Amino acid sequence: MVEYLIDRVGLPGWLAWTAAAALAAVLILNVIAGGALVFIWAERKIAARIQDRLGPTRTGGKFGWLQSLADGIKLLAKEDLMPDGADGMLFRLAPYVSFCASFCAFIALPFAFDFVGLRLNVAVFFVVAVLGLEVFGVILAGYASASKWSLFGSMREAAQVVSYEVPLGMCVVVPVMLAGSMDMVTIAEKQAGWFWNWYLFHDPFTFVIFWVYVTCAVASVNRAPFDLAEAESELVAGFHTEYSGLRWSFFFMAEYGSMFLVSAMAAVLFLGGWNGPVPLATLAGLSEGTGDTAGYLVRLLGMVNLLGKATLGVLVMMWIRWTLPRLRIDQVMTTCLKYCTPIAAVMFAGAMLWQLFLPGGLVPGMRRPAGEIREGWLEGPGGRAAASAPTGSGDLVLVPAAQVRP
Amino acid sequence: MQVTRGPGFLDQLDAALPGAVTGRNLEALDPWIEVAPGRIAEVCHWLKRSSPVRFDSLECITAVDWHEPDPKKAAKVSWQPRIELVYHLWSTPARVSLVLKCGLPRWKDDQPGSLPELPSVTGVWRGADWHEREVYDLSGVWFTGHPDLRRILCPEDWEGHPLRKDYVQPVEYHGIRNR
Amino acid sequence: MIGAAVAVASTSCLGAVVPPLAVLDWHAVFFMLFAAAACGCALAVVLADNVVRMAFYLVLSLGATAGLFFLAGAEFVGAMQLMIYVGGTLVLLVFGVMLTAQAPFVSIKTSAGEKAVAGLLGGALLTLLLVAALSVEPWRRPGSVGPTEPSATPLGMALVGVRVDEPPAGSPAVGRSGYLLPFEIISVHLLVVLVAAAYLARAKRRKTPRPVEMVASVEPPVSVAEHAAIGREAPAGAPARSGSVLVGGGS
Amino acid sequence: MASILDDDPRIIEFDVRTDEMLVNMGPQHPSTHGVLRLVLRTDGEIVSEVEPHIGYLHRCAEKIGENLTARQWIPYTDRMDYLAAMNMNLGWSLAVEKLMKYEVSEKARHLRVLIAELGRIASHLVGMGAYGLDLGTFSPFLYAFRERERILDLFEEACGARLTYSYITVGGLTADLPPGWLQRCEAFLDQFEPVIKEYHALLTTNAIFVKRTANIGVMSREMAIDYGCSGPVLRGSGVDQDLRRDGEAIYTAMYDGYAFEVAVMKNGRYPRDHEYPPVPPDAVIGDCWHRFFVRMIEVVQSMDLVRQAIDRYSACKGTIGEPLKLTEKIPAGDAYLETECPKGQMGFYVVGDGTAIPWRARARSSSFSNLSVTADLCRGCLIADVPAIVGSLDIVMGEIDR
Repeated sequence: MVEYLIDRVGLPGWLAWTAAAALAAVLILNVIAGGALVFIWAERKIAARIQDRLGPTRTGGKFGWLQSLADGIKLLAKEDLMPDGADGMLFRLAPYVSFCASFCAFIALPFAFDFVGLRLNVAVFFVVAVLGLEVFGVILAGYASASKWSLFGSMREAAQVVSYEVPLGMCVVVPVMLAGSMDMVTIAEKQAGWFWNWYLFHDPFTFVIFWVYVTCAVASVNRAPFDLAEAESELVAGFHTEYSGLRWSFFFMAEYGSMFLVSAMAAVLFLGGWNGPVPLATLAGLSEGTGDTAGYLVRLLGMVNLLGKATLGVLVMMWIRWTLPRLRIDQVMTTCLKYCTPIAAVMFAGAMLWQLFLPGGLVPGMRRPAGEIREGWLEGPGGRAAASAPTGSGDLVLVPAAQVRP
Repeated sequence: MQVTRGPGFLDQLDAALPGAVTGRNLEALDPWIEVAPGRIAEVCHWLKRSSPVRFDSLECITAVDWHEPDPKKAAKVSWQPRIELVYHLWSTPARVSLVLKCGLPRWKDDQPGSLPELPSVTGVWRGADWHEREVYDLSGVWFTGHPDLRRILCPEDWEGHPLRKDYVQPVEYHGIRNR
Repeated sequence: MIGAAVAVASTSCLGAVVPPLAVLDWHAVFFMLFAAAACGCALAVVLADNVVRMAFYLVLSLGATAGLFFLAGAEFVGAMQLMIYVGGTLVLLVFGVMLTAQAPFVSIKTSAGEKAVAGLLGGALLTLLLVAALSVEPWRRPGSVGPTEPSATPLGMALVGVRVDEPPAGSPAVGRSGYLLPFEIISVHLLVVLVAAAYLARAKRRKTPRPVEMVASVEPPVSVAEHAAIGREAPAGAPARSGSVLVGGGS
Repeated sequence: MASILDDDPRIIEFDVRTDEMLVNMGPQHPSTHGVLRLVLRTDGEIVSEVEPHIGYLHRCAEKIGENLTARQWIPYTDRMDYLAAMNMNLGWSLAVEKLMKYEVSEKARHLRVLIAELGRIASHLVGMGAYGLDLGTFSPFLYAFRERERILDLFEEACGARLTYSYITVGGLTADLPPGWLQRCEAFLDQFEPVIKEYHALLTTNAIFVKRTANIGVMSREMAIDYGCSGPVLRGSGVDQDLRRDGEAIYTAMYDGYAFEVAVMKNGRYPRDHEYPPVPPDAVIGDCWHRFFVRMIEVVQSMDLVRQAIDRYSACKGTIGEPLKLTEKIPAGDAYLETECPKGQMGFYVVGDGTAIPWRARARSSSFSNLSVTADLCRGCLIADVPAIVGSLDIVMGEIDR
């Protein structure tokens, strides 16, 4: 796009870059923020249906589809309260810390082939790291509110999120290991084709670890049954007890942003990313890699695929929330440290061994050869790493240290 | 079911704690025995631990204020002015109930304002704790030996004991007009 | 902490070469932005009184440093910086502050003498770093560092024993298994540290003392003499109201 | 002597000591069921001491009772346990009737059983739904209210009110049932019966629910009796006592000829337990789970009683009789009567002096006694267990504070 702006429109380089970056930023921000509004509406409707109610029906005509907007206006009009003993600066900043962390992570999230804000070669790691920052806003909020309930909420959040990062990281590493890359675009690309190419169905271990990932993801974004930080029956409202109006809604947006993010992560890491269950485009002879209109259309289809999968994930989280009671804090920690972490570790080892001994899977020919799509930086003929790869085959493979040692 | 074991049971009580039981009415709707105020805790302890029918549960403590504030009417009443404490006991194994009554002077040493005293039965039934606090709060009876006797339903700085017949509602409480 | 902050600030200042505004280079703009944020917040860490605010500024400072890493193409290091320092260390720090929040520790006042010593130390460190940095020949000219390459995969490879640095023939490094040994040593070391920390945190404590429950059926019969005592004094079975039911009581 | 405590699994041995904190749970708190205030002394997440403070809903009901005639006080009993106001009306009416040695007609007796048992279902539905709320699941609450609404509709048809009925009164009931009511009641029961399975799926047998309630807040039978607990709280501890069977003659006579089994675990089994999900292995008698489960069983038991009452009531000819005049004099003397209300044994004590106005009207509230256990039950538990324990006692502040 930058090239297009420079070549066709004739903008100077810096302006072209600025315009392109601004466009991408505006797109991501608005899609996610708009998405959060839609999800809030969806949550209300789904909760209502699960509970045998109707939910919003009036605002905006049918289905109350403007309810979130009306809520937003109401929140804008609300008085912005701050407790007397609160640490003013931190109290005001905390929601934005959470919000920024949650939304920042979308930079590295690919929505389709090449539809990515910034293609990082450590995208998976980046997303997990940035998502971990969200907790900081919550902790600050809890501390700065000068309320004991808030403090409890944020202590729980800190303990919980820091703990759950361990199994979550292990779950995330498995697709990384299978793909041989931390680049989310590459990981998704490697699952192209029919749905059995998805890492979910790669081997029994990945199938199990996907569910561990789901558990940890729900826990790390503080959704029921792990929503201890805001457990309303125990801690009034947890860390956001003292928040009102717009500031409170920023926490809310951050929560929905994170929900969407971990769902999209699940889609990319385990569910084939933007590749549908049936490779329609490939069957029709189209490729997403081309720069022409057809290529764009295929990518657009891929984006719909990914958004659909991510939305499904969010809906499942809502379903869980309105069905299950809440766990207790020690049970949450037990789930993490006694179940999720060991299971993830064993599954990680299992997936590794499977990859070593059965790289083709049980049914030969069903899986595409692993090296077909390599990391982008290896593809170029002049790539330094490619030339220096120890096996000389142009593909980096694991070489046991014993073989290197004379 | 009520205590129907007749005098035998009460004789045992008399024998164990002579002089503690000062009266009885076994023909009333709820048969009751009257206990000397100072010995209520002993009697309760016996009833719970040593009696053939173990009254292991205290259901209720009620204070009835027999007092007529209107002097004209007071001249005509047939009863003695007093505070009557009524203990309703229940025996879970035998499924029978028993009522203890205890007459107390309305004020200790006839000094208005100083509460009449009576031993606490919290050592016998732990459930008595709150019941005694309630009686103290609303009817103004001091239970000696209660671990934490303070108001329970009214605010801690409330004045007077509302269920006394001569209770006068304060005009205002912390700037809030009551009447 | 002050020393660390100054060190962070000085590293961030390193090589902040201001380009002429005519050629607006976004890279440089972001560099300056992040560097200024890192330095400013590092200073704020030094000057703030409140521990949690310090932690917050440190988050910003370290986050900005991570941004610098990203700008330099060291994405892996940047993400590491975010995950370990911002997401891990500082969260634990604030967590610790909240758990043990007591007024004297939340607010830290530095005396003038401490400030002078810290300034001296920090200044010395800064000078040392600046001298060291400026002595590196290629760093003196802007733009002399070549285009960056993705860093994660070679890094990972190196850690599991693959040589990616192509040692020249005849060098003693040929045939050695890269950074595998140091990596393993550090891993085991960290494990030892974790186990030790867990062990140290386990102060031996007895169980919560609880008042004895009064169980009617198993209590021995009480004599008549004891009857008289009941009700006159605090009942033995009832829980004491204050103090004694509190948890703990030292190890 | 303290052997049951030594290996008490609720006592958590913890290592890192944090600052003690005093936290006010309530009187404005989502899970304190109204205006209960609990002062918690916490060490991190562990509650070392709980002190309940009550009285925020005190309305001097007993003092008011000394200034009104016996029937005039009926609306005030409504406002005690406002979730089961019918049962409160019944308790006071029976106590006054006991003092007056009055006996209601046969038809009124069956109608009272019918209404009281419907009231019990309505109350247990709230107790069950709100307990889910205490444990963080919202949906069962609304399911419970959906069913409760239908009971309230029936009550509304019968007496015109949905919350504070004053329907059962001294000397009978204020009105007979409207035509078609029994059919609608049966229709409700038919619709409600299969729904109970859903509650069992969402709560009773739900793994998280069991984890949160089993072996939490264990109350020994001695402790329950010692504190004067009653109702499902007492039966949850394994004490076989239900005043509908064991109470005073005037009350048990009401249930003469009705077949029901007391919902209590005997020899490790609940009555008719093949109809209910099995008791989870973690649950021990006297814990929150059993208290909850007893309520669930009582809902079915009450439905059964309602069906029996419908049969008997429709077989009765004649009228339900005439309630006493508002200014009817009550004899001198005193009478105390406890009835089995949904929350426990509600006792009313009435002292008459020969005038129409009782000399003393006293309400012994079951929740009052049940709540007084909190301090002992919650010692050493986690913060999240406090709502779980208080919720399992199923208290109503209107009844406690009166």
